[in-house]
Amino acid sequence: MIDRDALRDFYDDYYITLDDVRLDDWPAFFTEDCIYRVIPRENYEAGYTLSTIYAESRGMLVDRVMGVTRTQMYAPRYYRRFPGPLRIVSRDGDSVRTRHNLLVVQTLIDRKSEIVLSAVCHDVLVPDDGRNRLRERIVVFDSEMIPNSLIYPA
Amino acid sequence: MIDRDALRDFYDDYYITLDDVRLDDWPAFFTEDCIYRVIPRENYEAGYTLSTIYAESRGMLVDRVMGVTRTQMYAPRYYRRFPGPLRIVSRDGDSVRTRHNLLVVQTLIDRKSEIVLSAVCHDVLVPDDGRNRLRERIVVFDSEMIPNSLIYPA
Amino acid sequence: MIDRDALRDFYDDYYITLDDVRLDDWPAFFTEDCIYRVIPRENYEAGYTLSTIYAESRGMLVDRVMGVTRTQMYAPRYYRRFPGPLRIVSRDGDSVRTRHNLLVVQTLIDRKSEIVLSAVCHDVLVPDDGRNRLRERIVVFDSEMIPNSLIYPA
Amino acid sequence: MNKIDRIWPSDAVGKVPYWVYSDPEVYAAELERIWYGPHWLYCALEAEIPEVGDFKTTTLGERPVVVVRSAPDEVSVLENRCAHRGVKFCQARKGHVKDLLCPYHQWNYSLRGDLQGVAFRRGVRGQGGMPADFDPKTISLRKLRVEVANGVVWATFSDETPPFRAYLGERFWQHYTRVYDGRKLAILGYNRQHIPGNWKLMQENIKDPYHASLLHVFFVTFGLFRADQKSATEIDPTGRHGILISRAGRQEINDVTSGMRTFRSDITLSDPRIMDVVREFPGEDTVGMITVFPSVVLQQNQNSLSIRHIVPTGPDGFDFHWTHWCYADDTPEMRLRRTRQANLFGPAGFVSADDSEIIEMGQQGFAHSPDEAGIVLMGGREIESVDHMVTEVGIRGMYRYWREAMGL
Amino acid sequence: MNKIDRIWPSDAVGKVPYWVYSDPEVYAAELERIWYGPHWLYCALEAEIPEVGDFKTTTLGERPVVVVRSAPDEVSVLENRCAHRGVKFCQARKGHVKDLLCPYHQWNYSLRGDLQGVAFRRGVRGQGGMPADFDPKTISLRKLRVEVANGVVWATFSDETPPFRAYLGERFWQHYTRVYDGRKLAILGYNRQHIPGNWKLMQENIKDPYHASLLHVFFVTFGLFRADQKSATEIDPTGRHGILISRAGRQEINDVTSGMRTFRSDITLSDPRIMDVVREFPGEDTVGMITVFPSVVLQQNQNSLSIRHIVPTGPDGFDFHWTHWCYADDTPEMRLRRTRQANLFGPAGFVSADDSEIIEMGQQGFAHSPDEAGIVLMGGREIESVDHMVTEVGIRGMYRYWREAMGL
Amino acid sequence: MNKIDRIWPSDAVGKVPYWVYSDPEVYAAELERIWYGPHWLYCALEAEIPEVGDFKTTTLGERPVVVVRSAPDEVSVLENRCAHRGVKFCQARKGHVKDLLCPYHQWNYSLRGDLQGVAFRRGVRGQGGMPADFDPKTISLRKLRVEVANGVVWATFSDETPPFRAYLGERFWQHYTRVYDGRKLAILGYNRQHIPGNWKLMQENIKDPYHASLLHVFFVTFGLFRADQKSATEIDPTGRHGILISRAGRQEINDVTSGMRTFRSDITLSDPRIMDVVREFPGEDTVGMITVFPSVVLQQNQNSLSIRHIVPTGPDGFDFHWTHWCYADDTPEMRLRRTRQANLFGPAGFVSADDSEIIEMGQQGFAHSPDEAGIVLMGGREIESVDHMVTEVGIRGMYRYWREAMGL
Ligand code: FES
Ligand code: FES
Ligand code: FES
Ligand SMILES: [Fe+3]
Ligand SMILES: [Fe+3]
Ligand SMILES: [Fe+3]
Repeated sequence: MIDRDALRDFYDDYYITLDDVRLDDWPAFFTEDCIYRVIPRENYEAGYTLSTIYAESRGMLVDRVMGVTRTQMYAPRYYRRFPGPLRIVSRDGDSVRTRHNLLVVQTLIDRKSEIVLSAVCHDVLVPDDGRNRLRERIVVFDSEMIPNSLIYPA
Repeated sequence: MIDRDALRDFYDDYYITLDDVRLDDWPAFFTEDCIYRVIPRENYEAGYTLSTIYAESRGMLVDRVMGVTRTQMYAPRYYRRFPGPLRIVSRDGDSVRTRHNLLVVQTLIDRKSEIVLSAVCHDVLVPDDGRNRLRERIVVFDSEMIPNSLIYPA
Repeated sequence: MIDRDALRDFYDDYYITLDDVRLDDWPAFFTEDCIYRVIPRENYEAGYTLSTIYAESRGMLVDRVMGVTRTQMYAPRYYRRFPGPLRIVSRDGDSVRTRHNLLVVQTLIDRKSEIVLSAVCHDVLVPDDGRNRLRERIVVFDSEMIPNSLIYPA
Repeated sequence: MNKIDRIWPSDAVGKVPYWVYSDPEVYAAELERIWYGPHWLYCALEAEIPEVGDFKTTTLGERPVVVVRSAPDEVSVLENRCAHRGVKFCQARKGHVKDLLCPYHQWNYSLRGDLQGVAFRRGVRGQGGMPADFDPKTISLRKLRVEVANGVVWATFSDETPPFRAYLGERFWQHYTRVYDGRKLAILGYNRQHIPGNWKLMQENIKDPYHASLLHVFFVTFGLFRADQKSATEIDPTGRHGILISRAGRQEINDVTSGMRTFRSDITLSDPRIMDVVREFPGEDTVGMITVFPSVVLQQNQNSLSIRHIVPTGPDGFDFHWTHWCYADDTPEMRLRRTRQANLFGPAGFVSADDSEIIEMGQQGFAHSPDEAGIVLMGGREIESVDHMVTEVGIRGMYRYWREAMGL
Repeated sequence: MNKIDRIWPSDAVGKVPYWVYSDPEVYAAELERIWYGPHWLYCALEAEIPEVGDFKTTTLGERPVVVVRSAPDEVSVLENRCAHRGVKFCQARKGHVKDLLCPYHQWNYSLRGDLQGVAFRRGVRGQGGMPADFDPKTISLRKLRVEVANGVVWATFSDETPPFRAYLGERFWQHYTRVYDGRKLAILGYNRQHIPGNWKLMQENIKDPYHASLLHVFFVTFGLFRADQKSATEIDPTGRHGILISRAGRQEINDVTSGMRTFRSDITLSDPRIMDVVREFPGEDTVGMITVFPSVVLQQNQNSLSIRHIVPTGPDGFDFHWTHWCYADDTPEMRLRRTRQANLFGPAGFVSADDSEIIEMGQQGFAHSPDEAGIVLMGGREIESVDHMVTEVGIRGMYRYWREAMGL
Repeated sequence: MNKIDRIWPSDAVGKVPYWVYSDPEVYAAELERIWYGPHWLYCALEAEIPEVGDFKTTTLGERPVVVVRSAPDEVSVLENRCAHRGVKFCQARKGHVKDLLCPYHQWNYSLRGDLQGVAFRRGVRGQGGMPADFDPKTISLRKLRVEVANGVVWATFSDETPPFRAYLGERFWQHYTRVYDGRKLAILGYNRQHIPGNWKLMQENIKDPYHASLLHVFFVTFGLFRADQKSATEIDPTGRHGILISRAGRQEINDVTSGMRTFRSDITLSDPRIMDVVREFPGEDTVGMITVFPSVVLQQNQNSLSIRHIVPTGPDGFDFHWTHWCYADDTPEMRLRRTRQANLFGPAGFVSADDSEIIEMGQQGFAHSPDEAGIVLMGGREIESVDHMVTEVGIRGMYRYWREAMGL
């Protein structure tokens, strides 16, 4: 069973990896057959499937990283993530469903820091060959009007 | 005695209930004879009693919910709450006095997310027929100029 | 050894002391021979030593407080600090290296609350005659363009 | 100032063009002709500065000022702008000082704003200093004309403004003194909000009893302010000031309420203490909402007393500062009652939040249609006081005066 | 409106001066002459408002409107501005109503925007009310002309606008109906972003196939849209509308790709399902990107279908609303395919994020050099459709039309 | 550009009208006539771009530029605006490149800004391409005139600007070379802050020694910069440049300090290492603060060396970029000393924060009183260098020059 300490350590690793932009290490936080989406609250509540970022496998997360690091063109920026308290929603066998809020603050060159996402994360973690991984992560963001682009994952 | 785990669970429930706008469930987090206020830091530090939201009983919280859901007119919006680390200030018998910071981020249609309240919460919790409840909650907010209206509770 | 509970209590004290502007109590959170810096991420990553605030001893922190309280002239303002989850990075003897994100929100008279710093803190704590203290604290902030002045410490 | 080339609609009384709310030239002219013109502007309550040397900072129009008790029976209102190089030298909201000191070069002013000290005026060790023709006696902070009326401090930038009592007119002086009757006042506290709409929309809102019975479910349902109740809508002879008077009723279904979408017979209060109103003023009236043009709303609603100060920040927004007060000799019960009733007002008020929201929605609606016009025909085209609330006369009156003042 | 004193460069076709993107006077004139002029503006998909009473709010130019199904076969587009005092009465994005009610004074409108109820029109107990000459029948919300074309709702503020099919022109009507072929549509979801650049930069971007082969590594590498592929760049006779047509190729090294900095032969997809494209439209073409001047981009890229709505917010920015849709009778597999391919588009799109970033970088580059000009000579100075993508003809066409429309 | 109808006060030398700080027309004219006119603007330190291909981006006035080492002994300053369609193609603060490439269509420039590659210029497979009359040799990024003076890179938009040494004048060239003496420099790091006040207020602040003895308790108390010390206030013949020179004293009570409100005899440093100053420049002077009009402040204060770069962002604000530096051959102790002393400066500086705050307070004070004027009579009306600091001559000099340059 994934206990609170394991969850704490998992999310510490997860967010530090992203804050430090070690994107190549990011897909390993997910299972091979994971579901990952960053979706506007508007779509989520209406039952629309369209997501701002959508992946059906770890491979697609690898491709997302490839895009950010190899194919996309964008102005340099910093993202910093401020997760809220973690709620354990339920357990099913050895998987655990969690929920927490997430504030993502971005800073562009010569600009003041600003909120890029105000969101809630609905996750499912499972033990997966020797470590804990996300089998599902749905980041539902309130933000109605994204300040131009969303470059890095949440 | 209300231990740390109980406090954690209490606040997780409290904030999830508000973030999910399940307002009808909100008053039950308070005792029948509770004190609830959302007050500008300016008033709080000057010893002025005037509060932006003020309630002397659970009934008044029920009436506040009635106002928000039945009588008030306002533009649709999302609030999301980001509580800081919880400090146990003191214990008195079975009651516990806590303190934590609270950032409330709002999002209106077609607008970027913005800070609506930057505040500190001074709470008193007590066991009250079978569950823990707030006997007192004072939300002291720094925010000097509220972006128009304050609709949902903190 | 400084365990998690001790760390939690330490940072609760630390941030409450600053949020409540009890600046005279602040230097005591550091060892006599501490290193304290608030430094732009740009400098930190380039290996530049220049810091926005720099101190090599508790005495210099005392002098910083003297400056803020006795010599400097500035408009009144509130700072409120929102630390993220605490990561224990490593232990070395009885010292512990930690890391956490920090969002500092400021409010000036008649203005809306705004982000003044979005940062990550790299700290080293040690037991020091009877209590825990910071031997080192490096606050690396993303914020590329500070909204005028940085008055209070982080 | 650039010339304003805007035409008023042909139905001069019945219509208000939307450019009055959004045109930057019009706004610039309003600052000059209205805010800095012959009008009294709200500054403070005396209770905020009881002792000599007590001060408060605030903003009149867009200009920062210091309101300071300069003598036991004297309040001075001074522009918060150093005579040397213009620094807004006083940054605190409130405080107590012996003199007014600018931090930049320590020019020093008396509490009346007279320059009394210029650092290094005579130079240092024979070097530098101010020239011979520099005469401190000719220099001071800009002083505004001030009147204190029953505990309220008013100021004006203009020499032509009539005395405050004449500015209100006899009839409104009576309304004013019904609540501001000379008793000592005390502060209950403040609320501050930025409302993203033109400042006049707030004046209109409180001159418009028509909306109260329709927008405010809370008022209507609990009979605090409703069209079927005895009421009056008065304006002063110029049309710039107004008052809404009303007498509370009950949550009853009658010929009027039965037709109201906003009347909810099924709503009840779980804790009715918020409705625990006591009569404290002469007469039967329970509500008296006065708008003193252009800067303020004087609220007496049941036992809740406040002054709502308008600080324009551009054509499309204003800061709104609420000062809730009580009488110095109020019992603790009465203070609690006023504090409790304040839940109806302010940025989270059961009633006032409707208004701040509707003002934003108004600006959103017409900001991009400046050449269209709103209709203010409720109650006809008359511009005179009436003994009911089914009228927009207060708005018609304000714009008749506004056009005079603006020369438009 | 102030007169615009700007001179177009002598190379009238080959250059576009940067003041078109930053001059506030020019922007104000664009709102009047283009957005509120004789042009059809995108409003909604019928699928968003299937039932009578269903509504959606949106913004045309800078003006808020309500798009409502007013009858089984009728959609009304009404300014979201109450006829009484201008309130943007409808605040929800979507909903269902019986009538349109303004909360301020409860003026009530039919779904067609006709005023059908004025609270207290006859007064209350004989007091107040509207004057005799007040005729509700003469009052309504401002109604826009509406056309529904194969599931898409269009509206215009002008009476001179030709019928929608004529507005597109026959050729573009064919392009339009290739995808909007009359089948029922369904909503997949929305993306919304604010892009800090002039609105025309987005029109240019989608009229500019030249950049696609160079900026978009993803397109180029995986052969979704590349200069060596069969393609066409068409414009309508006026030059205001455009379409980019292309036929997907493969990740192959050839005479063209070998010279492309952006071609990466070493990149592969770990999960290639995003490239699992099925042919669903007549012909070989895999991409058809239509720009309908001025308000919208109609995207058909592989199996990803979206409408990208431009809402200008000033000379230097616009809100960009993406509505991804599918056919109502799509299989679950097809919906999933479209959802998956949407990763290429939107604020986080593998391809579209390049464009939103480049637009911001454009505004940053020329905002402070209004008197300099950009060069649009790729493909020469001709302004006619061509069967390749090595051209800037779409941009030349748009500005030829823009100058006509603006009288500049 | 619109004509500016502003009148200068009759006391032409002794007063500065507040409209110079807030009028948008004046600001627009300043950009043209001052920032883009015959003046040298600070760009970079050579130490930031040591190798050929090293670049740094910055902003001159409001225009983005790239500062790049284009040859071992050559630095090019190029507008960061692609010649094709204006994109700010270089987004990184610093980096190393072989050529300058715009991502939109991959137009490619040499490090000197010459266009050397146009993608698809000859078309693709015989289709498209640039017309015959398109001559890349006539196209380049806009190149600025550049001078490198003892490790500092300067640029100007104008051809009329005299050579840098002449621009400074002989006397100021001596001041300049006292610190920038040809030794190799190295970077200590950066600070960046946005100051919400007009850009000229920063120039004034550093041309105004009068305030230093009064505002800065830290300076005064510890004798770093105080009116009783040997000092000088010099200006160049035009009046646009200035320098404050001073010789540190001690924390002593004397005839002058005894009269200073800001002198605190009771304050001591717990860790005085911040005051561990070593003499490193010829002569006794411990402070030399040079203002090079309009863009920069060159700081030598004790052992702390920095260049403070002003980037105006409108009439009411500017970005302020601090580059702290040291000599390449400094010992580790010296670098530490400079890093330590930097606590006095920057957004959190014991001294500089006073200045950034006072500038904001100035803008707040006079922004809404454009027709009032500040007084600059300290030291009389003379406009010539003096050997003390009890004067505002530097400000008088700057405005005499400013009026010439602005034609006002
Ligand atoms: S600005 Fe006030 S003393 Fe100089
Ligand atoms: S503004 Fe709509 S009913 Fe009055
Ligand atoms: S804009 Fe730079 S290459 Fe086209
Ligand atoms: Fe109201
Ligand atoms: Fe593109
Ligand atoms: Fe200074």
